[in-house]
Amino acid sequence: MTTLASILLDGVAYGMILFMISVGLTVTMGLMRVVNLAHGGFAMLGGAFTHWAMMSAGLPFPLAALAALIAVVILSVPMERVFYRPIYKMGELPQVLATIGITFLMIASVNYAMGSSLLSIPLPKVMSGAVDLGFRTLPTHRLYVLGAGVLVIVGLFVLIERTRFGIRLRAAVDHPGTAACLGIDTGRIFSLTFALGAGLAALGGILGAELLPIDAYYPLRYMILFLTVVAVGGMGSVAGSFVAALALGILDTAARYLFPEVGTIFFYLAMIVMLGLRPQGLLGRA
Amino acid sequence: KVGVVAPFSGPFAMYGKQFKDAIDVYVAEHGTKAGDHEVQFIYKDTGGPNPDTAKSVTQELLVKDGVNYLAGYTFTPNALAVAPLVDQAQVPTVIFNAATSIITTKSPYFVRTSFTTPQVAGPLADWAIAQGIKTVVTSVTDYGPGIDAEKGFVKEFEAKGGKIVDSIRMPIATSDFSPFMQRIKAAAPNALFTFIPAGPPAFAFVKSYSDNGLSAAGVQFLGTGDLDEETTLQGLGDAALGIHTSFPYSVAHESAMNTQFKADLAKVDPGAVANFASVGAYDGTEALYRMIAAGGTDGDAGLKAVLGASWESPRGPVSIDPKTHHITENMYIRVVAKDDKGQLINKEIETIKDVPDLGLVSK
Amino acid sequence: MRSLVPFVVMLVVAVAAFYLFPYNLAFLTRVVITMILVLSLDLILGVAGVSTLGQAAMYGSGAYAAGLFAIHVWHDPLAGLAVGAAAGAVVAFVSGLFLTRAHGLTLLMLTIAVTEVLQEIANKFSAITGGTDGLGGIRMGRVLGIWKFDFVGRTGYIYAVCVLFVVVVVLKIVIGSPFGLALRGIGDSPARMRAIGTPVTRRLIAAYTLSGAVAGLAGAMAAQSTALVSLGVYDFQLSAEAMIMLILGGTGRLWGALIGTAVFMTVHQVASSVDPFNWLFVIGLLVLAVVYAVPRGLLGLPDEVKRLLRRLK
Amino acid sequence: MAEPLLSLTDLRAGYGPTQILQGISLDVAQGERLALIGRNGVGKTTLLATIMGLTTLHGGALNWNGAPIGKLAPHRRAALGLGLVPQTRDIFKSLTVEENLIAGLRGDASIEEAYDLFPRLKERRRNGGGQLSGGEQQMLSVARTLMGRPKLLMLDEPLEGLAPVICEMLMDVFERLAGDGRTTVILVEQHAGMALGFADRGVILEAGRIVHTGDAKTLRADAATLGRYLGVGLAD
Amino acid sequence: MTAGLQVRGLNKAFGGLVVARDISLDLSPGDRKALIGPNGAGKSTFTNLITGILAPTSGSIQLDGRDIGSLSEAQRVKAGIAKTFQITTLFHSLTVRDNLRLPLLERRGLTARPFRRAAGDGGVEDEVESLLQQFRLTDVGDRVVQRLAYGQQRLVEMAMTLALRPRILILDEPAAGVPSSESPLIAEAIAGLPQDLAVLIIEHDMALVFKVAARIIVLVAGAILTEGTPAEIAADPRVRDLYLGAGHG
Ligand SMILES: Nc1ncnc2c1ncn2[C@@H]1O[C@H](COP(=O)(O)OP(=O)(O)OP(=O)(O)O)[C@@H](O)[C@H]1O
Ligand SMILES: Nc1ncnc2c1ncn2[C@@H]1O[C@H](COP(=O)(O)OP(=O)(O)OP(=O)(O)O)[C@@H](O)[C@H]1O
Ligand SMILES: [Mg+2]
Ligand SMILES: [Mg+2]
Repeated sequence: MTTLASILLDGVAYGMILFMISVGLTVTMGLMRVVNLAHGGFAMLGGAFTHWAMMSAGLPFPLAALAALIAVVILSVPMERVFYRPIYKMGELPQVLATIGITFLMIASVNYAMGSSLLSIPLPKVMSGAVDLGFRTLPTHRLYVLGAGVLVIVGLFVLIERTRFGIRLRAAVDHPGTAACLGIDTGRIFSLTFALGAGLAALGGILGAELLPIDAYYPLRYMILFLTVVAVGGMGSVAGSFVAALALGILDTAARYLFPEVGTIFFYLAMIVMLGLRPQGLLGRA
Repeated sequence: KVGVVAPFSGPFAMYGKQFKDAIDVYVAEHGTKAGDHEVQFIYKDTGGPNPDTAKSVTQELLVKDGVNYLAGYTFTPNALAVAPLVDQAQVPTVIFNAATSIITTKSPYFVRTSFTTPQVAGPLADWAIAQGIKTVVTSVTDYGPGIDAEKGFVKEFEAKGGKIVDSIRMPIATSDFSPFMQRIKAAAPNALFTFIPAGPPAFAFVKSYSDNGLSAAGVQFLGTGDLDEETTLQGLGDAALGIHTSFPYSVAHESAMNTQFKADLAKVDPGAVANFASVGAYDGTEALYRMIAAGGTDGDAGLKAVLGASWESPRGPVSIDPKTHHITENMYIRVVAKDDKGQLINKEIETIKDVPDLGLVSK
Repeated sequence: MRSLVPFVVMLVVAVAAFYLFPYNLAFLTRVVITMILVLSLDLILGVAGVSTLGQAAMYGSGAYAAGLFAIHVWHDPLAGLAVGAAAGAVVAFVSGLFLTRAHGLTLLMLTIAVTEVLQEIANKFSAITGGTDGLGGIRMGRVLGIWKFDFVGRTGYIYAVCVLFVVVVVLKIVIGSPFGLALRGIGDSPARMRAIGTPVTRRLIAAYTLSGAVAGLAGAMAAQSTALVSLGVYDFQLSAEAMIMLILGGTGRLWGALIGTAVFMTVHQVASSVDPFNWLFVIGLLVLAVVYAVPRGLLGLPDEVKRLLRRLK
Repeated sequence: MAEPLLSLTDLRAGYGPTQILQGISLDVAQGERLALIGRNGVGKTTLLATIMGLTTLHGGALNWNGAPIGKLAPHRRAALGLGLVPQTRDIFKSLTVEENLIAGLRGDASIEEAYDLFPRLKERRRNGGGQLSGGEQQMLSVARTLMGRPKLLMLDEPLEGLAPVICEMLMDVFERLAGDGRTTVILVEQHAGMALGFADRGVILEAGRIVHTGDAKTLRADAATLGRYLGVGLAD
Repeated sequence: MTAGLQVRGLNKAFGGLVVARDISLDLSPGDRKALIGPNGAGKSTFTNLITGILAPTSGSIQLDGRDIGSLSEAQRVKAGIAKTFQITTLFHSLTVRDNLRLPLLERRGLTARPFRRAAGDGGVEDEVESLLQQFRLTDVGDRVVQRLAYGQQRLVEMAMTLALRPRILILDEPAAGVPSSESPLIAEAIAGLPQDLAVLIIEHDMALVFKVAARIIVLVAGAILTEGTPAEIAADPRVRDLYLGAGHG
């Protein structure tokens, strides 16, 4: 019984972290439909900037994180202009190639500036340690992530499904030319959305650093993980990513509690089964 | 001529850099001449655990550059892949790092100056028994080195009357260790023993240990020094305070030789941090110099000169076991503490002298 | 007869490389082996339009099969190749049964997952595969019982080039066949293919199996030339780089696979020896340059230049 | 004479480096109904797309109420009052019918107006745009553009593939829109007869050039000209 | 045994929307029937049910007395049912000739053959050329399809389907997008079809429908409203109300 509760608790906590680090990808890859393998790059930049702001500039965590977030968002705008705009219209293969190229450049830059070792982000007192839940403890950090995750999902849902901006965004993705004919400034919409995706990536990178620590090779190391969440959730479905992240988190956690020997095989088999049953993803449109 | 094969690019580029720095330090201290022979180093990149690349660059070193000695090799498969080449070319090869016991049995031309995993894990078990630790849960990463470490520890620990309550093998790609910590907590042992490679997983593991309140529950943390080696130690943060590890080298090792080594390293590369890889390479270079001084381009003569040799290293006294071609060295039990500048250090609290490669000796 | 020109060029290049870089034969052999892998990807991705990031699954299985075969059964190289190809084909066939029904991101992820599962299995059964230490102790016999694998790697190189030739010729024939045309059709419009009565899934499974056999063959060659198989043969990175090389060269026409591989690996080799710490910059820039300047790959370069010249006029 | 609403001078444009329009000069007056006809592939769609700003401009001038708009992005032209109903309809598949309309909404228009014109759309308002039949899509496409209250409405073969009753209904709608003189209409149609019946003026395009301009009623009766440029049997 | 296609009591719904309501229809060799109806009536859906792209909710489909409801799309083509797509669906990066070769090779059961030349077979090549000629596409035979004008693409669409030599041919708006100048060509092509072929044509171009169809079926909201000769249909006030409008009479 306690095991079951523990599995759920740890699973949800882990799943929420998975959600936070992949939700940015749901935005750029799912909504904007560009195969964005550089997602992890933005997450890493967020973490790297935070690390730098705390270690070298001596800022406290919240300020450092905020500054890093802003820095990534600002950086993402020219990057979208220069690198992404030309590839929207290309097929998925050139997109794979281009974004891998961008990822390489990001890795090389961080490697050059900060080396290839771990870039730690020490958490402030209020976020570290553990809270006692009676039958067991839970790292405090997870509660923050849980809160952030809920805020993000609600915010995104409202933004995408309930606002004019969301409608215009989806319209612009479907037929950019026609959307422009209707007076929609597609360039601006794409810029904003991409910045949103990059910002979320950075936020995920910073908040997830407890489990997926930041270093120069972060984008490649966890690329499959991000992609899995988006694929299982269904392209373009924020709610799908949410459900998928929780499902994967719980499954993976359960496997670790109950039969760790099976290892990662279980995770991938689960993914194969889920995608086999629902190729469009859990909540993807058929 | 010495060919050095190591990863200089990719996620493991750190190793190549450590090797090169250590060699530079050695050369700065001892000059470019070993005996009457001028020594020249040629570096080749493998990019990581890539036996294909390791083999082809080694072949190139042998054929094109005509090297007389080889050195480096961070990963076991890379070292194993070149064994036939080394045999065929009869070129003595000093392994700076790769830590699986069997490597040195694959070619008589291999000499190793690092350590093996069982060599590290065994003494830790002895020490644990001496501390009155009776029950242990082992949790190791589920791959070759992890399993070696588990076996090395368990064998020694049980032989001395300790009890293994549970053995967990954790998937390589684990990022959330909470489930394992909960399981360990439930088993309530005196201590946990772990092997986990340095880098992101080690960080998450240590974090998880402290976040899940294991130290509060009185479960001691025992591990091999891989997980808190010095280049990543600061990154672990305060969560690592109080964990015990065993390893052949600590930057905090107090000896004139080590102080000198650190000072020279700072001259060669101001930002560098010494660690096991750099001492491995430093002592490897010592071995190379001894071989070259004695044999020049004659590899067989050189090899003979180093087998059985002993010298003082920054990590303490070491010698090369003529039977196993592996280094015999002291193991240190260390505890993570803060120095007066607030930096984390591996403080040595106990020395276990002259440990051979337990992995081979036991076979 | 014009269609023979590329073959002649290929032969000339292969021979020239042999004499120009006599000390880099080990590297050249790796290039040739990678070419075979990328060719296998071109068949399924370039021609049939199936985006996969899982070629390593077949490559790795071919490598382990060939390695184990050489250790336990027979050390004949050609027999080893056949075993590797068969292993690749079997893996491809079995996984193809469900892979070929998916597409897009789902397919990419499924192919990755298959590879990861295989890698984990190889890790688990370390008693057979050697686990992280790698499967060592592979000793190869003489090619056709005549040529011994020599230290410098001459035999290895010539052997690899010959196999590459055979693979290219066979794949050329396949692509020009009704089957090949059907694959192109599927790449363009599976809906239409179904509407003309083609059992699309079956054709795709056949293509995937063939592609798997070629990838397995490449893996077997790698096992033979390195004489060691490590878990790295199942690395995601391998599949990803194969895809980069293919797109770099240009898809669907086989020659692109060869050119892309040669260029990518050479740049990689040169960049990483000139500046090991920052070569990733060079690779990243190369990749971006291709996407933005020659989106159809290096194979499309002449057309692109012609277009540019026409515009200048 | 009053400034024309839209004025094209020696317009040359195409897709990337390929030039399709070979120099088009044309004035469209406020409130005019223009029929643009010609065989397949002569550049009718390209001309409308160029006016909207979707193609590559190679040369010539494009003026709106006397001001040059050749360099403006499409969405700015839409803001000025240009509206295009694309030949391919381009329904936003990830949006519901209602959201499709909202996407086109500008100013004080309301989607109820669209539902009044096309009650069928109201029935299917919650459906995904991709699930509509061809005719429904065409209605939606027209209605969506009307949501922007365009001063110039460009219709690219709006009747293609539609049931005759729907065609009649749509033509009625166009009549009503054009009838008050506030909306200027350019209609591209294969059915020259129907198009010319609706329009004041007919323009025939061939190979990217205007080869005939004239009063629609006269042209409709001019079987020789129609036959020459459009082939037999085009006059419905 | 009855030759041809028998559809009995076919039903299909997308969620709450019923798009096929108890449709029964026969197509015998030599039939020339047209299916008309308002947009969204369910005509394309009906063809998709027959060809196996969609599965019906209930009802039976028989070909020559044999139930084909469980056959896959490809198997139904082999059995002799072929259709053109309302929205052109071609092999865009292949040449016109290759587009025609594919169905011809498939019909001969050759597309599984990896070791012969695709473009070599004499029989296939002759047929390709004659199809090109029939649809006046010879000049553009070596052009990549996506560079073709839309009207010509429609012709390729028709030609490809005919290349399958079906016994039941379903044409979903073959004239949509084809210039009126070339629509006689389509009528001509239909007229020139083998006499024993059963044809069902879906079209909004009434001129064409009246020219080629012997009988017309009117579908409204997923159900058959009525069936009759062109004259009967043209005179039917309900049809005029719901579909033809005042313009026809
Ligand atoms: N995206 C494109 N890229 C290149 N060429 C194009 C493109 N779209 C159309 N064309 C070419 O431009 C020419 C004019 O096409 P356009 O669509 O303007 O003709 P149209 O008069 O509208 O014909 P239709 O009656 O078939 O709609 C044609 O030759 C066509 O092949
Ligand atoms: N996949 C689907 N899901 C939900 N509804 C659908 C789907 N496909 C079609 N429909 C709906 O079914 C109805 C019938 O569509 P269908 O395409 O068969 O019409 P049609 O008679 O061919 O019309 P048109 O003459 O305009 O082509 C339409 O209202 C359409 O919106
Ligand atoms: Mg047009
Ligand atoms: Mg239809």
